[in-house]
Order: sequence, then C-alpha cells, then structure tokens
Amino acid sequence: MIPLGSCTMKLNATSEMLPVTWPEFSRLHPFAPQEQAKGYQELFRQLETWLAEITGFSSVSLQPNAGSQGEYAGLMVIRAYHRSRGDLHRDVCLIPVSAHGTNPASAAMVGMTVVVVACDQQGNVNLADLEAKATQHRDRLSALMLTYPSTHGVFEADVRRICQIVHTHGGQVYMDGANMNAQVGLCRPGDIGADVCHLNLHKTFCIPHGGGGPGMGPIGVAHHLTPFLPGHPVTRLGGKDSIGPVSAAPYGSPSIVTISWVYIALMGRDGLTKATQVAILNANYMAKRLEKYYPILYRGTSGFVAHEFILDLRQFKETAGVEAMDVAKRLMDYGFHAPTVSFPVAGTLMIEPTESESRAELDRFCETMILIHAEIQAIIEGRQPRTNNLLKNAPHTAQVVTASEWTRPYSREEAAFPAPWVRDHKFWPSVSRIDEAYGDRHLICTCPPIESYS
Amino acid sequence: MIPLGSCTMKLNATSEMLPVTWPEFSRLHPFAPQEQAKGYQELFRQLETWLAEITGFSSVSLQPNAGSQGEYAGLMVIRAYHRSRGDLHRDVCLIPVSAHGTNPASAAMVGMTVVVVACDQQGNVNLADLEAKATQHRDRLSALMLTYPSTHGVFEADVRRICQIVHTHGGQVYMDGANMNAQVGLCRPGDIGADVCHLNLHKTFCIPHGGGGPGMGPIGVAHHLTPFLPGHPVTRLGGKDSIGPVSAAPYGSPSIVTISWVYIALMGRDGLTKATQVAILNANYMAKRLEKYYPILYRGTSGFVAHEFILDLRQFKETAGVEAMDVAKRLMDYGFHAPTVSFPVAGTLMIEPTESESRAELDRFCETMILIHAEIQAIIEGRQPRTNNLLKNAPHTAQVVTASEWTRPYSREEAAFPAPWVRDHKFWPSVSRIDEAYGDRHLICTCPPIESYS
Amino acid sequence: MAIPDFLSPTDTFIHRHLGPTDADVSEMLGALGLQSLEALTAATVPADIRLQQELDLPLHRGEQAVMQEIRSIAAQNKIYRSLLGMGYHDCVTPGVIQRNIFENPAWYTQYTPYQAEIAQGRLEALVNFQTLVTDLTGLPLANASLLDEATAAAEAMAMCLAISRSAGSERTEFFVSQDCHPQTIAVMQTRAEPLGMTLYMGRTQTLDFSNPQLAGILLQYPATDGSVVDYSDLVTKAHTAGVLVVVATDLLALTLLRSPGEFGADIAIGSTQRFGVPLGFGGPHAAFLSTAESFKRQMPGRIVGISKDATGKPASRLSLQTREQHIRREKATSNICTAQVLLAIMASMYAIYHGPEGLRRIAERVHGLTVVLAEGLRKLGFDVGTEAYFDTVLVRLTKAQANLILARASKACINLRSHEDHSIGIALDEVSSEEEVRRLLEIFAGQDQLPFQIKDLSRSVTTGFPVNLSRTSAYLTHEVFNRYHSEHEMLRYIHRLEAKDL
Amino acid sequence: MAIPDFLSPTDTFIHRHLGPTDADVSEMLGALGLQSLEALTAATVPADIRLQQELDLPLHRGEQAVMQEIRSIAAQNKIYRSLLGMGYHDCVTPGVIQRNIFENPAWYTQYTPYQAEIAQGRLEALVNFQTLVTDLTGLPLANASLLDEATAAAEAMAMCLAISRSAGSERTEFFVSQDCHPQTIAVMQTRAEPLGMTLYMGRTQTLDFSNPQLAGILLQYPATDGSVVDYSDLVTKAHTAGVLVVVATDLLALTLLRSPGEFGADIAIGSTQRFGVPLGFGGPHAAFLSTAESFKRQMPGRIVGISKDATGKPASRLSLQTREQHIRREKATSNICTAQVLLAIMASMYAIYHGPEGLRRIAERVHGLTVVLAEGLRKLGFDVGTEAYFDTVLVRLTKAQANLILARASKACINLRSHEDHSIGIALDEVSSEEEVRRLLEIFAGQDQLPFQIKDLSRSVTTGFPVNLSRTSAYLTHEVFNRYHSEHEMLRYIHRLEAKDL
Ligand SMILES: Cc1ncc(COP(=O)(O)O)c(C=O)c1O
Ligand SMILES: Cc1ncc(COP(=O)(O)O)c(C=O)c1O
Repeated sequence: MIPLGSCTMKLNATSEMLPVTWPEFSRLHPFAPQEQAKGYQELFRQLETWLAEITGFSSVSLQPNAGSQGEYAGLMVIRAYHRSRGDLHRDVCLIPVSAHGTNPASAAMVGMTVVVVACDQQGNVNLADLEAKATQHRDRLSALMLTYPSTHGVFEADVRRICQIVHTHGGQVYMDGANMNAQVGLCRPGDIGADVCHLNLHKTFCIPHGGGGPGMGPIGVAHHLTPFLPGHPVTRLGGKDSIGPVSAAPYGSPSIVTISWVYIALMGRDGLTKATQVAILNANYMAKRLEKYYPILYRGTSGFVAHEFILDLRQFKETAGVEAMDVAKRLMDYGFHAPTVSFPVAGTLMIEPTESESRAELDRFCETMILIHAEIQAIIEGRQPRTNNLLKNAPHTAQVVTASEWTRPYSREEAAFPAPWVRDHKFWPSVSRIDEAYGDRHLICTCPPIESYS
Repeated sequence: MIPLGSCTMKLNATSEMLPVTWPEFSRLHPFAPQEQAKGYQELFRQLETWLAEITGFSSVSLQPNAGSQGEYAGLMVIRAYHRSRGDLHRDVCLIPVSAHGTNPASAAMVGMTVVVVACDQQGNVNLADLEAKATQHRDRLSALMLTYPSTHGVFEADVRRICQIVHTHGGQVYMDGANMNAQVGLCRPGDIGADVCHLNLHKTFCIPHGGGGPGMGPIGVAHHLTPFLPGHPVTRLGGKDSIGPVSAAPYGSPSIVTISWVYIALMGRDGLTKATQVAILNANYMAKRLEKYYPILYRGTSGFVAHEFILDLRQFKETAGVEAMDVAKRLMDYGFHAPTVSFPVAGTLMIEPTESESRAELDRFCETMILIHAEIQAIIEGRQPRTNNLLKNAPHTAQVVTASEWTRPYSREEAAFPAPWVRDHKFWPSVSRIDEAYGDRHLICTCPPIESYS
Repeated sequence: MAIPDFLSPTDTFIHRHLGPTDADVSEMLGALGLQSLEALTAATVPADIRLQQELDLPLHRGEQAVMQEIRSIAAQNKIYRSLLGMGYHDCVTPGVIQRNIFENPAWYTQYTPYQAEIAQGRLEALVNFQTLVTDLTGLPLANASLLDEATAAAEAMAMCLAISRSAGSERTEFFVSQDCHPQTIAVMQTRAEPLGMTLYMGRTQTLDFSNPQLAGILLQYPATDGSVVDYSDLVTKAHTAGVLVVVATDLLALTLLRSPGEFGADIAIGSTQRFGVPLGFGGPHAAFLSTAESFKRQMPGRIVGISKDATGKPASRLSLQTREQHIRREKATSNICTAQVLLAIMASMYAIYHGPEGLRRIAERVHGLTVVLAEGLRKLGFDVGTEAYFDTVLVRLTKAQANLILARASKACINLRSHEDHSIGIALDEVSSEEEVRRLLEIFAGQDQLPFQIKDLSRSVTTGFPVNLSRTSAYLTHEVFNRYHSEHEMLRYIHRLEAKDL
Repeated sequence: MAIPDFLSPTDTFIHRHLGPTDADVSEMLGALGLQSLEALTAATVPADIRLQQELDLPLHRGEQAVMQEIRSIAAQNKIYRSLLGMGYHDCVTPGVIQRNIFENPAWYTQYTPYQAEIAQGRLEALVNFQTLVTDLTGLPLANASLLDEATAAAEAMAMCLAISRSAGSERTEFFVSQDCHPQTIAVMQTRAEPLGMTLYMGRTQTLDFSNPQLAGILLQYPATDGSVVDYSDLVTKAHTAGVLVVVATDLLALTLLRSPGEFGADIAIGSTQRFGVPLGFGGPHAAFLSTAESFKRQMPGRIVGISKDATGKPASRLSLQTREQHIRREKATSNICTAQVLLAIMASMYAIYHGPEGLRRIAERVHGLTVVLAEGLRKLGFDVGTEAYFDTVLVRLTKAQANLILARASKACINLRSHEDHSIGIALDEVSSEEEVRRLLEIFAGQDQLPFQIKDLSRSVTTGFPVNLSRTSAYLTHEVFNRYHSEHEMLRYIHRLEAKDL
C-alpha cells in the first residue's frame, strides 16, 4: 500500500489529513473577500514563518503548486533581481549533470541558457569545472541550480565553496529543496549560501503524493529577493517588483497546506530535527546492510550517506543480463514497490527510506534485496538461464503462476512466494511485465472497448 | 468486500454514515442533562414517529441494542401487560419450528415455556397445530412469536388468521421484524394483527453489520402496551408500569441511530416503498434464474417468494456427497461471500439479495451458482470423485494452487479461476477449509505465539 | 405548463440506493412475466394485509437537503465536558483507527464472520480483543463482546444461575453491591424478575454468605463512586460458601490495579468504551465478559477460537457455536446474537496502538491528575474521603454547596455527577489535563486565584496504590501489542487484516 | 523535585511519525559503530554548515492540543456562498468519493505510478479522466492533469510556440481574449515575458490575423463574464492564417454546448474542479489539456496510455515519457512533473458516478436556474444583456446600485463578482437551488416580496442554446460511465481499482 520510499514518501498521518476536508477550509472561494479568510491568513502567516526559519530565509511564497513550479518561480525571481540591477544579460544557468530533469527544463522556461557542470568521481560537483564555467560565463552568469544533499545522496563537503564561487561571479544560488528532508534542523539553505530554495511540501512536509499530485512547492528567498516574489492581480498580492503570478490562485493549493502546518506543529523543533536524524540513520543502516551485496555508489567524506543512497546494479547487466528494471519488477513479487529506478544514474536504484519506515520494514526490504542478489548470483553461476529467469519474468501474476502449464526453470513457489512474509500477506500484481515500446508506438489514451480485456 | 446479502445486507451509504462521527453526536455522555441533547431528542422523536408509522404501531422504544434484545424487551412488555390484568399465569410462548434461535432463547429469558408449533409442507405455520396448541394452552397462553414474511421467505397468506387465533385465546402476537425489509410500505405488523414487533435497524434501516455488531433492535408496540415500554432509572425515562431498563443507556446506541434517520429521510415514503418492491423483485428474479438448477424450497400461493428464498441442496448429499457448506466454501473461490447456510433449514442456502444489489451482481451470482451446479453434476456423473473434488477442497488458497505439486483431479485454473470475472478481480482466501471440530476440542481464544504461524 | 425538471434537485438518493436501474427493473419483471412492480406486489403480498394508503412519511429529499437538516439537528446538541463517569469516559480515538476502521466500509459493512476462511482479518482482531480482556482481567477465557456493561452484568448473573444449576444445586438469589453503577443494577433487576431470581442490593459489609440460595455476587472495581477496595477477603468468603463472584471493572484501571482474576473473581465484566470508542450519548460500545476455562459452556455470546485449516495452518473461527441459541434454542442461557464486533475491534486496535506501556501511561496520567485534584480539593477544605481511587473522586458537600458548585460547573460547560446525598463525583479521563484540574479547582474554590500552584501540588502528591491493590503481573506481552506503535506500522497492520476479508 | 510525568500529554506524535523506536535507534547506531544520533549527524553533515542553534520553532505538542488549535484557526474562516465564478464553482463531492478516495490512504498516499504493473487501478482511473476530457472537449488526446487552469493556458501557449517552431516557422506572439479569467491572463503574462513572447490582450473582434508572428490565440468558452459566443468563424480565420486556437472551457457547460473540437479548436484547457472537487480556497484541483493526435510530442505533462503485458493482456502505463524533462531536459517544452493525479481521479469518479445523463441533468439545472434568475432580473428592470449564457449572468449597474446590492448580498453571506465597470457577475453552480435564486432576486429587488413567483417564471422561460452553440454529439458513451450509478456498484468499483495497487 504505502511503497517503501523513494522521493520522500513519509507517513501522512491521519491527524494531518483531517482538516483538509473540513468545510471551513474546503469551501472557500479563492477570491472571497479577505475578511472571510482570517483563518487561512493566520495559517499562511505561521507556516511562512516556520518555513522561513527552517530554510534560513527571509520570506516565503506559498504560491507555487509543485516543485517544478517552485523552480520556475525561483528562477523568475532571480531573473527579476538581476534585471532590477540592470543586469539584463545575465541568462546563463549552471546545472550539475546529476540534476533532476525539471531543473534544466525550468531554466529553459525562463529563457536561460543551460550550462552543464561536471561531477567528480565521488559524485560531487567538480569544483574546477564549476569555477571554470562560472568564470567563462562571468558576465552572463545568472544562477546555479543545486540540489542539496545532492541527488547522489551525499552532503557535499564543499557546498559553501560552491555557493561562494557562484556569488563571486555575480550569480545567484538556487537550491532545489527536494532533499530538504536531510536538512531540517541540521542545516539551512539560507545559511549555506543559497538565495532561493523551493520546498516540496508533498515530500518533506507530509502532503501525500496522491499518485502524482497534488503538491506544493513554496519558495523561500533571501531578503534581497523578497520584493520579486509572486503576486496576484485579483487579490492584489505582491508589490510593483513582483514577477506576477505563477499559479491561478494566490496561495496555490491552500486546503492541503493545512497538512504541513499540522505536521510541523505536532513535531516541533525537537521532533523535526530528530526526524531528520532518523531519516539519515535509516538510510545509513540500509546501506550498511546492503553494501556486502551491492556497491553503494557514492558516500560522503566520512563514509556515510545522507538520507538516501544509490545501489549500483550496473555490473549485473554484463554478468547476468539483469538490469535495474528487472530488479524493480522482481521486488513486486516480494510485495515491495521499487525505489526510484535509474535516477539520477542509469542502471541503479535510489533508496530513500525516510524516518517513517520501521526497522522491521527496513530489514524486510534489505532481506529481499539480499534474496534477489542470490537469484542474480544463480544466473551468474549458470544455475539459471539469462533470459527465462525469475527476474526477467517478473512480476508474476496469479494467473501465470496458477496456469496448468509450467515450463519455467524455477518453481511456482520461487516465483510467487520467495520469502516467508509473502505467505502471510501476498500482493498480486494484476498484470505481467508491460511492453513499454509497444505502448508508445500504439498510443491509446482513452478507455478501450471492454472486449479488449477479455 | 460487501458480501452478497444474507440477513438484509444492504447498502450503507456514505451520507448515512457521516453524521455518526460528528462530535455533536459522538461526544455526548448518556447522562448529560437533557437540555444539552435537544438535537438527539428531536432525532429520536422523528425516528420514533416514522418507525411507528412504518410498523403501524402507537409507540416505539429505541432502547434495545439488538434484535435479540428487542425480542426480550417485547416479551417482557407482553408479560407485564398480562400481569397488569392479573394474568400472572400466562407463560406459554408459541414458536413455529422455523423460528430463529433467538426467539425461544428470549422466551426462556422471560421465564416463558416454549411450545413449538409445526409448519406445513409449504413451510407455513400449520394452522391446525396452532389452533390446537393455542386451545390446549388457552389459560397459560402468553404470546406467539412470528417472523413475517416467514424465515422461509414467504408471505404466509393466513397471517391474519394466525394472529386472530392467538388473540382469541388471550395471547399477544410478537412479530420478529428481521424480515421487515419485505414489508416497509406494503403492509404493517400493526395492521396485520401484531401487538409488538422489533426492528433490526442494522438490517432494514441501513446500520452496517460491523462484522457482528453494532445493532439496534427498537420495538414498536400497540397502544395497550405503551405503558410497559422500557424505562431508565438515571434519566427517569418511563412511567410506573415500565418493565425497567433493558440496556445500560436510555436510548441504546444513539450515535448510529442517525444512520437510519438519514436513510428514511433520503428515501421518503416513495423510496422506501420502491426499495421493498425491488428487494422482492431481486429475490424473485434470482429464484427464477436458479429454479432450473436447484429446487426453491418454499413459495407463496401465487408462486412468488418474498424478499428471500431457500435453495435446496439436500439432494446432493446423496447424489454427490456435497453439502451446503461445501457450496458455501466453493463460492469463495468465485469471489462471493456465501448467503446464510443451513438456516432455517439444514442443508440449504437462504438467499436475500436486498434491493441494493445491481442486476449485474445478481446475474454474476446466479451464473456462479449455475457453474457450481455443473461442478456438482460432474461428481454425480462420476467425472469427478466424491471426496477429492473442487467443492470438498474449497476454498483454494493461493498457496495451495501455486504449490509445485498438484495431484488433484482438476486443474489449477478450475480451482482458482473458474469464471471470467475472477480473472479481472480475484479475492484469495487466506486459509484453506478450517477444521471446526478441532477448534472446539482445543479451545484457544487468545493470541497464540507468533511461531505457530510459520 | 408543468414545472420544469431543472427546479428539482439532482442529488436524489433513491437510484443510488437501489441496485437495478429502472430499465433493469422492467426487464427483470419481464423475466417474471409481470408488467409492473405493483403487479409483483399484488402477486406476493396477501391482499388482506396490503396497506391501502401510502405511508404518512415525508417524500424523498435530495442528499444535500437531508444533510443540511441533520446538521442543524446536530447543532442543537451541546458538547459539555462530562465528568460524570458511571462507566462512560471521554477518550481519544486515534485518527488512524477512526478513519481506517470506524469510517472504512471494508471494516464496517461486513456480516458476522460465519464464513471464517474469508474473515481471518476481523477474526484475528477479535482474538486480540479477547486477549486484551483476558490479560487485563486475569481470567483466561473471554468472549468477543457483549452489548453493554449492564447487560454483561445480567449475562454474568444468568451464568451464575446456570453454573449452579449444572452443579446440581440451583441457587436463585443474587447479590449486587450498592457500589455498582445504577443502570447496571436496574438492568439486572429487569432481567432477574421474570427468571424468578431474587436480587438483593446492599453494602458488601452486610452480606450474609450463610444463605444457601445465594448463587453469586456482583462487585464494582473501582466502585461507581470511585473508591478502590480490596475484595480478596470477600472473595475467599464467597468461595467458601460456594458463591460465585462477578466483578464489574474498568480495563484502563486494571493496568494499575490487581486484576480480578488475581484476587479470585470467577467472572469479570465491563465496558471497553474508553479504549478509543466515542461516547455517542450511550453507545454503541463493546462490553466484555471473561471467566475461567471451566465455565466455557455457560459463556454467553460469541467466542473466537483458533483452530487449523486443511493444510495445518492456524486459523480463527467462531467456536463452541453449539452453546448458542441457534442450536440450544430455549435451553440457551442467553439470546445474544448481534453483539458489538466493530467496537470491540476498535478497542483492540486502541490497545495495539498504545501498547502496554502506552496504556499504563494514560492510566497513570488520569490517575495522577485525579490525585492532584483530590489534594487540591483537600487543600481548599473539602472532604474527599480517604479511600484509594483511580480516576474518580467523591466530594462530600452540603446541599447548598453542591447546588452552587453544580451551577458554576454548568456555566463552565462541565457536567459533574450529583449524588443523592449531595456529594459530587468527578471522573477524569484521557481528555483531562492540568488545565482542566485547575478549572475544576477554581470552580470549587469559587474564584480564579487558587492559593497554590498545580505544579507544586503535583510534586507533593503520592500516586499509585497500596501493595494489596497494585498490579504486579504483566499484560499485553504478546508481540501484536508491542509492534505497531508508529502510525505507519499501525496503518499497514489494519490494512493487512482488511485485505484478508471479503 | 521534578514535575511528574503524568502532567505531560500522552498523545505526543513524534514516536508515531518515526518508524524506529528509541531501542531500534540505539541498535541501528550500534550497527554503524556510532554512539548517538548526534554522532551520526556530525559524521554526515559538514561541520561548516551545521546549524549551531536549535530552530526557532515551538516545541512538539500533543495531537489533541494541535487539533484544537487548528480547529480554532478553521473557525476564523467564514463560509459565504461564493457566486464569483472565474473558474471556481462550489459543487457536491459525492460521499462515496470523499470517503473512499479523498480520505482513503490507499488512494492518497501513493507515489507517481512509475511501476505500472502495481498501479493499474489508478492508471485505469486516469484513463477514465482522459476519456472524460477528450469526450467533452471533442479533441482526441488528453493528458492526465495539469496544475491549474491558468498554468494549463500557459502550457498551451508554450505548445503553440513549440508547434510553430517544429513547423520551422517560429512565431513569438500570442493573443489572449479579454474575456478570459484575469488570473489566466496574468499567469500567461508571467510566462510569456522571459520567453521573449509578446502577449496581446484584447477583444477578438479587433484581432489581426495578418500578423505573421501570431502563433496562437486563447478564447474562453463560456467567457469569464458568462457569455457564450460562437467562435467558429474566428477559428476558420485563424486556421487560414496558420494560427492555432486554444479554448479555455468548462466541462460541465460542454455537456450542453458544442465542443471546442467540433468548432475546430486545436487545444482545449480548463479546470475539472467543479466535478466534485472542493474549492479549497483555490486548490488543489486538476486542470486538463486536450489536443489533436498530431501534437502529442508537444503535449506537456503525463499521458497514460494502454499497452499490453507479457501475456498480451491490455495494461496501462505512463506513455511517451521521452517527451518529459527527465529525458529532454532543457529541450523539454514544459517542466511539469508532479501534477494533480488525486484530484483528476476524483473528477473522473464524479463523472462515473453521475454518468452522461446525470451530468447533463446537473448542467441543465444550473443553466435553468440561471435563465430563471436572468428573467427575474429583467422583470425587476435590470439590464442583463442578450447574450447566451450557461451559468453566469452579468448585470449592468450604476456604481451606486452596485454598492447597495453588494452590501445587501454580503449581509446575506453571499459573494458576488464586482466588475471594474460596476456590473455584477453571478455564477450559479451545482449547489444552487430555487431558494437561492429567490434570495438573489430579493437582494436585487431590495425587498422580501417579489412581484412574481419563481415557479411561474420557470414555466415561462426558454432554456438551452441556439443550434450553432448546442451540443449534438454524444459523450461518455463508454461502459465505465454508464454502469456504476448505484452507490453499491460505485463503491465496489473504487475498491476493485484500489485492490490492484500496491
Ligand atoms: C531533485 C528534484 N527536483 C525537483 C523535483 C520536481 O518536483 P515536483 O514533482 O514537485 O514538481 C523533484 C521531484 O521528483 C526532484 O526529485
Ligand atoms: C429472524 C431473526 N430474528 C432475530 C434475529 C436476531 O437479531 P440480532 O442479531 O439483532 O439480535 C435475527 C438475526 O439474525 C433473525 O434473522
């Protein structure tokens, strides 16, 4: 039901969810007169203050409706800032090669030219390359977009230096806050040197993902950027320097903002900090349990990862013909939703357990990965074929496993009940491995006639 | 999820359920001063009026918490009535052989002697026997307990006559309202001649069964019985003739009474009447579809059943070694919860679809029963053995069907996917057929050590 | 011209409630060779009983309109803080239980789990309930709920009668302590009378065990006035006289108090309402009954037991159904059928959510606050007696004092229990807080300025119970009560059970 | 002496949120060779960025305390009836959808369905959403939601740019009709500027199609002031000039109005909020975008498509992911990633619950009431124009009149839309009723006694649209929209989909 994390899938507690559907929050029109929305204003005020404190910034806009929109809004703010100072030509955006795809796309949306910065062997931003590119584009440098801890799951040691280099060359630092779950209470984007940062409230602050939305991507900005925050024409939000609105409604998606408010209120500064620490602990505990079986791709200087880590599966492509996707599909047979596949590095799994996963669940997942390792080993050692095997045929549906005919080189139990806990509670995928290419070649995106299902 | 009916399992609509957990209904103490419970009083007043109108009675007590408790309360009221007239010796309770077990048990609880009345071949009360027993016990006759339509699913034509006989001999008529779903808007216990009747709000009036409770079993009574209705010492409910309280709280389980209120308010007199008609239609439609395969045990005079009917499976015991319980278990493999097994007649299934089941669902159930009939036929014709067959081995768990070893004389698909719709949505029982006798011989009713599950 | 359709609401409910559409209905009637529903009715319902007019009820209404009306009815109820006790205590329903069980059709719609193979989830939850009850009461056999505490007491009384009968010595008298809740006594009275049983009420001190007709006695522990009394001597005397002992008790208190089983009770009964089930103006709540193995045949209600399936795997089911009315009919000792399964499951989930330590912490808090309240009252010069108490104190007052204080409490939207002798009972609960204790003391003091600090007071008091009353035995040691304390795990556990049931 | 434990709340949340218990944490730290969480932090977070003080936030609080505070914050909001329109309309969330989707963790917690094999339930629901959008807009390809109507308009504008670019003729100007919602225009403005696009706003009548730079135009249908205009000639002219036409529209209105696809629009966008999704003070709601097959590579957002699995069975999945930022990075035309899946699913379920006839009935009702309102206003002597309208009327007033009426409306707890030119807009919706129309007319009349009966009025009016504006094509003919109209069936359908997802 709740997949073991990827993308900060933490608990969405019921208490957090309850207010969303209270009529006092759910039945207000976005353009109702202000005096009817005093409760919302109080909520926004408190939440903005809290988020500003958490990020170390001077002010916060709750308008963007997703991380991507936060990026766009944040870059717009940076652009407006440069323009306000007459720097009309600053349009280069430096983006590390490991960045999430929304970063370059957002930069393009605000008319910036993307210049990619290399990473070093440890997965960190290559300082020399950064310095070189910043210098090269010194006159046109607008911003650096940086995810912290990096999408590689590492607290880069040189992050202050990175920010400094950008600032020295006249650029602003945009921090992608998707990994904020590793920072809350331990360090702050504003202190590190960022000028803007978005927060995915649907990650760090407990808004559920909803299967791909809703979301909220508020941005925090340093003092000098405050005048440029998004405004709104209908409710007259924002001053003359505002970039204008980035969403239809002045405060994005207010009813779900209550979720994050309740979360922060319940946890308090002590709980939030402990949550971050436990998130980091969970990741490191898993990395430790799994390192004997799979390489952990990147680590910090003292050998620890941040709140997530990358399992490298690339070796198995050659040795066993097994790809990351095969492992992801095989996880389904064990009752797990796969972690992120092939991001940020192709052929790997990115695992982010979050603080909400219990030790028992972490152990169960690790044991699964160890069992899958053994299944791969059987292929490597030639005990199972390279194509018609447990991983390539995964996931196994009930219909496949109960078919009268069974010609596979492994047993039905190995297919469907590979671990003891699956016997107590088995989740059955409703379809077998889906043909991706076929779907793209034959695009059908509306309900097909019922007969096609028989 | 929602088993196809038995015991009036109708829709529990969300609108009906919502108020239950509103604080205004859920946070009141039963002994809070009256003036804090004006809303509840209004609700009770309206509901009592509605239920009195529906049953054709003069007043209603909402105190009993279940049908059984309604029976007990109703019989107590009858007893008090007789006593108030000096009839201290009236302690015989006539109960048709087909009655639900709670009837005789309730009679015993109020100190009555149960005298069983026979049924005739059509499943109706044997009038001659009734007359004889009523006459025989004329001086001690306290009451007759009658379920209407009968537990055999028939509107007995002679019901007025039955009531008359009892009244003539000084008895009162207690009507078990468990089958009220066949009466609402079409006929009324009070008009028919009953003096008391309980209603299972958790059947006819949409309170969900909750897996065996909560419930509400209010009773309606004719005018002459009103003074004897349950009272309560703490809130001073009831007059001097009251039988006293039968529940801890004066109004039983008030928060769920809201469910029935909303149901009646939504449906109105037109909706309620139509619901009854459709309930009867659904039952007759199914009976029609199934009569070619299984005998329908009883019918009314014009060949129609009421809102439920009995499928007779007894013949298969001899011809195929198959019992009703085997069919019930086999239904699970088709994704159905069995209707009532072996009540009121051993070796049969009692089917009560209710008005809320769609035609598609009725058809799906009928098709299942027809497929099972074919499975039984295969045994009868010797194509399948009498013991190791689809029905005797039902239900089939995923573990059984996916075991490497398969030595059964039918295929895995026949076991687990016997109909097309199961392929789209398969429900897997988590255990195989349970050994009933073993459990009674080795009673363990607390959590066993976890190891026992491995 | 007719009023156009667009004036009528679009949210009518009838077609939502009915399965078949009007088109289906026509076709289905056709299959039966009938023209109309009316024709079907005429063919089915005897003409001489057919209702001749329409019911005198309102016509159907739209969902919005009805919801609006029930909202306005709800608004007429006033939510005061009720510190009345008497077996009903406000409590907190954990959100994860409220939303995923109480408000979840997958838990609330089901029928009685007669088909055990597809009801293993709720059966497991009921075994947890039974374990909760047996562990805390110290008696090894519990059923899967009864209707309420008062009827549970009446069932226990009937059990005592049946047990004495099966021992060949029918005893027909029963004693109930006057320290029991008044509604319990009254319900037992109703029940005893037609059975020809004599029910005595009185003080336990005056109890005459030489009476050979005495089948059993009922004690309340803690008592309705809050006092906690050591009943062990009484129990010994009763047993010597062949008299059975029933104890009405409170599971939360039992986390701190010696269990009835340990001091020799034969049967324990009570309500599990305060385990996360809303007050609901009286119900629904699950009552419990536990007893010794040897009385299992006399046990009323359903018992879930663990058997094994065809493959030898453990599996739960309804046990000993031969005891029930379906089989024994008028020889059954009880008529109970529908019970309080959903509420029993909620209570069991509450215990799982909090675990033994969590429950103890809740109990210690309510007890601690009560001790502070009593100490504060004493300091203000009130007589609160010297008995041990768990969560309820009794303040002895003059009529004038009582009236004044009740009036002040009512103004503060607090209900207190007013006893016949003008004393006032105050029962704290899970919802109570330091702030509430302060408010109560202010009400009694008649002023906003208390002559002491609550925090100081709380440092000076001694909580807990004397050795003879204190719980020493462990409870809820099973893994299921010690594993799901994070909400994530709890939610998954609920979901896992749910998925086992059809 | 320390303050005893029992004064602190027992409903603290931290241990509910965290998976590992404190004991687990110690053991896990042990496995890493560390002593404390602090040590882990020191080993992980670079010292030079480590926060030196604690965050300046309140300490943790108990669940009850926090819920009480948010309740009191909620109470400060006032729920007026908002008849403001502008793309936001009150509506009724069917209970079965609210409880079993919106409030059900099995639907709301999930991650983006990248692992399609275990997300077939929500993927099917999204295909339903796409079908809903394509059917009603009359354009064959829809995505699985966008963030809101305004950003959808901006995305459409970007699409026009990209399409013109891919046709080798980069056009950089865009026209937006002044009849569009103001927030839509403003968001497009924000978006256009950094792209170097010129955005014109104006009346369609003045539009100059000879401009070779014009990439596309945006029209609102029905317009923000409520009027419904036949755009077919305009579309023909645009197409002749190689200009793309985007239409911002309203799915409910489209059950009665000719679809954008039918009058030639290239792209349709809008919000599905009024399909059962609460207003929420602005969100979250699902926006949609549909277009022609040929523009599929320029389509922003996720598209769910149907492929087949290894056994040949149809199976849904996210299609054409090569278009998305993950792959195309700065060459992507849109950065959209997280969208509004849950709300799109709710809207699709609303359509399934009501079906085509149910939706049409809702539309006819709101339209009918609007016509009656307009007729009443006319009878009262107000100028409501002569345009066709669906659910919104514009009343032309003097400043003095407007102020008076707005004040009266506000007193009646009704929000009306006040235009710059002192006209007042009134947008009715699913929640409107005869009673509401009466109240509105009384507000305009300035008295309680209307000089006519609403019922009479409703008999005399003509509803519907001229042929050139009327919908004639069928919609939502697929079985899924015609099968689950009883609540039982709906609930089972929701549950069946839910059970497919992990
Ligand atoms: C590093 C990073 N940046 C940005 C985003 C985009 O956020 P959203 O999906 O809320 O638009 C994501 C989301 O997965 C992310 O992981
Ligand atoms: C005919 C009949 N009478 C009485 C009852 C007892 O009702 P309850 O379970 O509410 O006590 C039932 C319940 O199944 C019944 O079917």
